[in-house]
Amino acid sequence: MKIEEIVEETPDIKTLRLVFLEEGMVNDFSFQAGQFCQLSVFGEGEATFCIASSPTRKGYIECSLKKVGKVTQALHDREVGDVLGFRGPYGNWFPLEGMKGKNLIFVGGGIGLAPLRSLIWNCLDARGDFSEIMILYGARSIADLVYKAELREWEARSDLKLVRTVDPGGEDGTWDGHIGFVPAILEKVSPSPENAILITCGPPIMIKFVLQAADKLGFSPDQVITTLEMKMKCGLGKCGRCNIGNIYVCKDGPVFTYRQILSLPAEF
Amino acid sequence: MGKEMKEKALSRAGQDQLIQGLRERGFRVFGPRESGGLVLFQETQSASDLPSRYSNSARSIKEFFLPAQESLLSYGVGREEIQTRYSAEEPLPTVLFGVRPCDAAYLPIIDKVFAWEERDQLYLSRREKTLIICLACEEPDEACFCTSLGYSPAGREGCDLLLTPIAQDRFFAEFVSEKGEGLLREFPHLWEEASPSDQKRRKEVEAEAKGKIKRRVEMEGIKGWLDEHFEDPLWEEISRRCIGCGACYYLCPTCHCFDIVDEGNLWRGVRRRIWDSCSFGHFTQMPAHQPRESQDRRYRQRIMHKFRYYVDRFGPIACVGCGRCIEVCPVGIDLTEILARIQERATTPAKG
Amino acid sequence: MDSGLTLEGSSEERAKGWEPKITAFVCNWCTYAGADLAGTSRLRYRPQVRVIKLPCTGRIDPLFILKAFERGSDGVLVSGCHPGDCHYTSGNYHARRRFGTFRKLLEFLGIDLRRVQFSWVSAAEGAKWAQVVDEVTQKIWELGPFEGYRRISD
Amino acid sequence: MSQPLQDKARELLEKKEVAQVIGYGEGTRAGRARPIFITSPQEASQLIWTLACVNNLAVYLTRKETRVPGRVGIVAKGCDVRALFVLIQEKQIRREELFIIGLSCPGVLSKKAMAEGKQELTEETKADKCKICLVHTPVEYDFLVGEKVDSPEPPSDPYEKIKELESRSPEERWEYWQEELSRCIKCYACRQACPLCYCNRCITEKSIPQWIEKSPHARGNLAWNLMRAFHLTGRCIGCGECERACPMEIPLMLLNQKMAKEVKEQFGYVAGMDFRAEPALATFDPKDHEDFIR
Repeated sequence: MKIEEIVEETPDIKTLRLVFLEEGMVNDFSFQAGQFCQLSVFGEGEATFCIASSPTRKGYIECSLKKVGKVTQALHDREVGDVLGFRGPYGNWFPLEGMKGKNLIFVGGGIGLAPLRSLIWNCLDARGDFSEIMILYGARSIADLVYKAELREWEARSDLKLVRTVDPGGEDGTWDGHIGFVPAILEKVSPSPENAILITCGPPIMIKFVLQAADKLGFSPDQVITTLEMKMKCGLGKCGRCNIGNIYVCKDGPVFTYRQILSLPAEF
Repeated sequence: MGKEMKEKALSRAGQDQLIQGLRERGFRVFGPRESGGLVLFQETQSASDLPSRYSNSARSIKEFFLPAQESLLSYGVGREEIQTRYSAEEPLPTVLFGVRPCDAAYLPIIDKVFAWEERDQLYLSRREKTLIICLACEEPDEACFCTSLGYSPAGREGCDLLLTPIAQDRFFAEFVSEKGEGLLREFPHLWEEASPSDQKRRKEVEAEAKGKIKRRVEMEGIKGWLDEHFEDPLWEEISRRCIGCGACYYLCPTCHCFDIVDEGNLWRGVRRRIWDSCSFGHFTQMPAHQPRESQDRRYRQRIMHKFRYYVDRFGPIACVGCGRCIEVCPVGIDLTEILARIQERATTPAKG
Repeated sequence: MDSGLTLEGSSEERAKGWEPKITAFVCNWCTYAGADLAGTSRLRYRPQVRVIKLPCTGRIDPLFILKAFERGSDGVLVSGCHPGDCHYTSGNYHARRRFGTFRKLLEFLGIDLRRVQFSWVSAAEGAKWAQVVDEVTQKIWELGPFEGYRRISD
Repeated sequence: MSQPLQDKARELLEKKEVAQVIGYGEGTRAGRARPIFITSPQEASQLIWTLACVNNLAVYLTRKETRVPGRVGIVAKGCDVRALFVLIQEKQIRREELFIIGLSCPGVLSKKAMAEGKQELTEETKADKCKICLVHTPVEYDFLVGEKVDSPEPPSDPYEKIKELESRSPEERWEYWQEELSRCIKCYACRQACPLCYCNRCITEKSIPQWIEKSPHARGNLAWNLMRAFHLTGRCIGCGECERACPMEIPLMLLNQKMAKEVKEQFGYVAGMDFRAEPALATFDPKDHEDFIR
């Protein structure tokens, strides 16, 4: 796939918009919110990324990547027009049908907003299908917030409620959002579990505490959906790297309900 | 078993003619050969290349289906485009001659993971093009425990043809699969009728070999205990001496985890698949997250994957009892001891 | 100083369609300056050496030499300041110990040591640089391509 | 010889002089020994000292899984103590953190001898490293099991095989090593068994850039084995654990001993004999030879 556009989200996160080189693929390629893909820079290797754009927006996909290792470093060094290796889409997806008519609460942390963004736009593009929508999003600091333009757009919309927060110490004089860790703010905002589904993604430690907070707020384990991250190589349920118990995150995940997670060995 | 398995006898000279005949028909024939103090599968010209006495090859036959390293694709990056070429070469017709039944038994187990949903064509096409001719095991090693897993030194799982030495100059031949039966038709002059005494002798040979296997682990209860004991002090206890090398993995037939690496520069190179092991820390190391940060967790994964997760997912236990892990462990970790300890816990009524 | 060879090798060598690839790892302060001097003095020497500049010979990890061979070098030259002249006081002394042993390991594994050469070339020794390069290049011309390594580098 | 060892370990644990004793216990296979970790006096009777006590237990001192707070009693043969010395030199452990239970050692059984079930120590069954051992009695210990013995003169030439290889042409040596290294499967048993390969992140695991290719092909195997040997140059104390651990029987000690020989010849240094000495490759002498430099 070819890089069509690069957005610098934060000092170490970029969003790449990718388009297919093959004519046919432009129309034929389809995916669901929550699925992931393998991007590669030849010579440096391959790495796993969730698709951060909505399936409703055709003709391109977007992936947001944080510079953390060899492959992400190489991807950050690419320029508009460069060609990347692509495999996908892989994995399961958010149960969109089951969310219809429900109140949706999105809880994201850091770059964990990426898979949620795919779903959020998917829902917003069919806004009538869902009841109230709330997005709680936080990052370490103001600079680390991703999709800043979209956050402003969401903020301005009257059909959803955006709650922003930064970790203590990550604020500055101009910050008008919350200050505090995402799970704490979730408890503070205290959304009602009634007819609601909570979808969360973020660093493992945040997910852990969000799940606890959701539990405290009265969400049943079936009402909470998250995505898990494990190191992956093949994405095809072969290489044995992403196993958590008998599940393959690449095939059976990355999307899980909290109830499913409760039945897994605590090794993620 | 719908139909009767075909049984014949083969002379030692016939064994050699079989190898010759297969070679003439374009098969590459590999058999165990001794070199540098190790028995390894190598290209074989004749039956005389086979070592006279050995329990098993140092490396399992998995490298013929999942090589230690193989190219997945090669790439060339030009000014305008990137060219990739997948390594989809048809594998050459291959015969593995003299495979021990425990090694052959690994195949039907591991076929399952390579064939579910996305089919791994590299593995499966090699599988299809390879004929497995087993040689029943007369000299089980002190570390062997195939019988505990329900296999036998003269077992048929995964074989196409099973040869059991029944006399100095005579083998009992069982045509286990369709592919194996093909040999019966292809080389009609080689096979002699098997007599009832041949059959009797075959059974005796198997019983004798079984009798030489001193290790015995009862598998009952182990899965149930593992289901309940993801967290348990036992894991730390049994893995403390583990130094985290990959010897047990790399020699284990059923261990099949791999890594994918790019080698080359930004203009041209190769993407390869290589063996990898859950005993290494980097196996699950993500930039900011490590779900298995100590050796006990990694060791637990090894046991759990073989005896619990694989069973849940695919049915069979991912262990054939070949004993290589026991044989090669530089610090004396013994899988059968560990299984016995788990079994003991599983069958002892819980305290408190 | 004239090595007696043309810059492009003998006609026989050219006919083979091969010319050596030699990687030189040099220190910034002495040898690189020496090579620069050779250039500004308009000395003619053979062009098959590719120079990689590092702060100090002490910074030259033996892995660099290995990588050079992996990537198709037929010979490697390591060059830095004379003893006592190191910009960082003792980098070259450490390098001397390291390479004194490392080259023996290479030799033991079957790498012809004529392919791995070492020199001290100071900033004032432009002429020595040209001579070293000519001599090393000639040696590699004589030895031919590093077949052993090429066989294992697909 | 196990009795004095057990008594001492029991005493140390009873008096709480050490938090843990790392020693040898019975293996599950006949005649074998394996590492055990003892933390209570009652367990001291599990300790043994036999010809099968081959492991170099110093490897456990730098592993986070086996490192405990407080002083550690470590059972160590002469060669093992040399490894402790290098760890002290390299500031991985402190001398005062150790209680060295030294073993006066006649040599241990070779891997082959143990595989064949041999029990007696003869020139035939002895591990190769023991035939050239300089330290049958450890250089230093806090308690010695057994009588102090002088190390016999190493017989004939300790570097016989090395000399034989050195006499071959480069091409022949290249072929020899290509053949030997072709069996390498990169299981890293050599690295993991080595008490001196304690890096948190080995050079092979560093991927930016990938200096040593991970694949076990000829190029990757040469790079790995060559760099492993070089990273141990001037440090390897010759315990032979790498070679013993290698499931593919690659003669790794040839590489290590070749380098030990070079370090001794070039700098007069023998690793692990004095923990106060400067490691050979961490220092220099302005008068070091430089006949190889133009």
